[in-house]
Amino acid sequence: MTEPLQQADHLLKAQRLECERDGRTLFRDLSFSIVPGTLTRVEGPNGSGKTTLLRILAGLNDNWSGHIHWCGRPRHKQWDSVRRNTLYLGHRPGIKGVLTPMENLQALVAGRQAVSRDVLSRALVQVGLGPWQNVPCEHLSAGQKRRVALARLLFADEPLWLLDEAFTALDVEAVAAVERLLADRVRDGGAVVMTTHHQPALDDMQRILLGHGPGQPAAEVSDEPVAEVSHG
Amino acid sequence: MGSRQPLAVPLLDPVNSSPGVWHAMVAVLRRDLRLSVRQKQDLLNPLLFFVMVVALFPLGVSPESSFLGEAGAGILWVGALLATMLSLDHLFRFDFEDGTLEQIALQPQPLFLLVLSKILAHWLVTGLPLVILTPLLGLMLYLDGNSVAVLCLTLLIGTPVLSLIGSVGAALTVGLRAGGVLLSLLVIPLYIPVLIFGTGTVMAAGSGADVSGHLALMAAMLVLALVLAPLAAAAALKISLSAS
Amino acid sequence: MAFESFSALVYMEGHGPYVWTCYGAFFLLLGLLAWYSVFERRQVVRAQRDQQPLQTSRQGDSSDWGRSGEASFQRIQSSHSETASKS
Amino acid sequence: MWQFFHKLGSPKWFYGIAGRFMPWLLGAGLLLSLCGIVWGLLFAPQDYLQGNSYRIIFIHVPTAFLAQSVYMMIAVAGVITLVWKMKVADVFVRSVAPVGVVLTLLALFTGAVWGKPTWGAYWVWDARLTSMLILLFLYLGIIGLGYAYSDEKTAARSVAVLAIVGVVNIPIIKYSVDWWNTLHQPATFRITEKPTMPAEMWVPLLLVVLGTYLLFGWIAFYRMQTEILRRERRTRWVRELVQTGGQSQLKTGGA
Repeated sequence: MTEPLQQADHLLKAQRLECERDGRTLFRDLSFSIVPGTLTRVEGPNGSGKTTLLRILAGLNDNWSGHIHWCGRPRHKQWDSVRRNTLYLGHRPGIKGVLTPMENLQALVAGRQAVSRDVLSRALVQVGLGPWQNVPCEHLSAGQKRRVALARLLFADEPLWLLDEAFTALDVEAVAAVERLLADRVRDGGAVVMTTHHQPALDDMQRILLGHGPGQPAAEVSDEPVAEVSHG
Repeated sequence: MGSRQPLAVPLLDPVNSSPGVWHAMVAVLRRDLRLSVRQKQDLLNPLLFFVMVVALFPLGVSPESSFLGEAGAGILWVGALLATMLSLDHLFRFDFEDGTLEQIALQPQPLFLLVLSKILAHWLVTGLPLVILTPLLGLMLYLDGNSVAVLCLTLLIGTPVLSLIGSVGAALTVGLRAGGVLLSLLVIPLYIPVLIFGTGTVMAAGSGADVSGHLALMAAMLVLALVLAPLAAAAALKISLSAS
Repeated sequence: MAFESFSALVYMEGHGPYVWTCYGAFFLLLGLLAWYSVFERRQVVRAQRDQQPLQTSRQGDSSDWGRSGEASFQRIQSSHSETASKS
Repeated sequence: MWQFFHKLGSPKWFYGIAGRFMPWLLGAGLLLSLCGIVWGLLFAPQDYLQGNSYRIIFIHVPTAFLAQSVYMMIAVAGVITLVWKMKVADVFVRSVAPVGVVLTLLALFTGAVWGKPTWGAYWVWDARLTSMLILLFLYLGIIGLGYAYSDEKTAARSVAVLAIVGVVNIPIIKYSVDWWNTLHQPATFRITEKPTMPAEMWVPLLLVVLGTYLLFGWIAFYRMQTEILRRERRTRWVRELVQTGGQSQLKTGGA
């Protein structure tokens, strides 16, 4: 099973991934690698398995077959390193309504990173929540709650970010600001994999194309790859 | 590994660069306690339920002191068991639905320790108040002082076991929309030994026997549950997360 | 032979009803289980047979309406609104 | 060994091999249990304490035995599902859990009916009956959880965890129930112990126990084949089997 190692400059390498859900093949023979300093967008229609793919990469979903390598070695042998070095923000980002933005951030970050209250406070100011720092999140708008979650990106030190629908509910300026943040991060050598509904104004994106939609019953999925990686 | 360009964003060492396990566990505990304190209902509902169930027995069966003195320990134990069970469904559900649980599962610390933290928080806000309330209800059911003391002791050892075993059932059903009823079905058979030893110990104390052996047995059950239940619950949570 | 006659076997000194009820339940339930298992097998096989011609015919027919998964989000003219506009 | 294990994981291979064993299991099982039952009913001597009602033992003990060991088997299959992700192990759990329920119900029913002439009441909170009742709850939990999830893999893995947790608890449950009711009869029969019954009683009992185990093997294989046909309906071999194999092969599973 173990092949000789090539130059292990990738953070994460997926080989011949296949995922089946409720008797339907979402993707098959999907291979790609995520290299530091790249931004990758997972594309495909509703129901094509974008979220599932991100959850597989994060290590949340294990109903898949194929191989995933982390820094040149099989991923399942180094979960500690994978967990510490991957930041996953799902479309439900774990923000509690009865806690304030500050408390939410503290709880989310506590197990990963030693970050001072001062830094958290500055992050909240810089996502535009300065006046709301101590207001319970249930009183905030959907976009503001999303900003609480995204505030983590201002100080996150994980080399790999997996962002599922990170731009949902944000206004136009915020979207542009987050796009700038991601571009900066990539320039610094971070890697970002994301799904978005809007077409991000970012150049130099890798693309992972998934599926032809939910109409295809699994029995008829042909052997031709339904997913591919192209460099745009 | 050959010549490799140094990354501007370095790979982090999982041990040195993240806060310790203890720190992470305390953070989980603190968040859950804070949530319970802010949502007072979670704290009060099991207690109210406990009191009401216990009040049903004198009304429904008999208020005679002979009956209540005999059955009181069992009534209080069954009440505590049901109250704990009712609160179980919330143990992971809210966290599962708002995405907190995936963030916890992705932390670099072992999941079963973080789950243990959550269970501890659950016990602190449901089990412990039940134990504290027991002497009062014991008096209302005509239990004598010695029995009440032993009863409190058995509940003190037993309710954490209920929370621990229950966490496995809660983790298995967290992905189901209507998991509550199924949860009871899964958990009740596993609760029976705890119930038997709990009430049996009080009865033995009532007949004047030395109960230190019984209590040691219950403590052994607690240790066993403490070791195994978080592991099983963590495994079940991973399965539930994997399906969502 | 522990019994002298057939009636003694049936009666079993008063325990007959209990013993025979148990044996009856034993054979009845196990028989039902076996019958139900065979019934399930038949259903599965029949469902599979009925479905097969469908599956093979579908393969060539790619123009099958609504199977491609493409969305147009065109409004659908319902008969009610049609008659309403006519009158 | 590992190759065998690997093969066992393939539903198709298992389907065939099960079909080869089934006629033997059915034949030997029927032969043994019928012999045992006839011997026990007609020829075994009367019990000097319980009279003829003890003859219920020849079905009560085998069903109770089997019900418990089926639960253990389910837990073992659960371990295999979790560790090796073997499909056939899950097929086993799915197919066999209802059989376990039927066996538990039978053990409870025969135990209750036996209780009437022995203790004078249909239901006595006797240790063994109470344990069987709890076992029934455990089975129902497994079936309930299995059907609650629409996704087969999730269902299989959840049930596996539950079964393992249950099996860890079974000794504790047994011990606690025994302790709770110290007025129970000593266990009637254990293979490992020297039997205290006369041979005319325990030999037929042993026959029925063996026979029901074999019959269980048959019904388990048969139901597993059905489950495999259902799950693998999209694969080529099942399609071909259904089209060309013909009714007879499918019903008996070939031979």
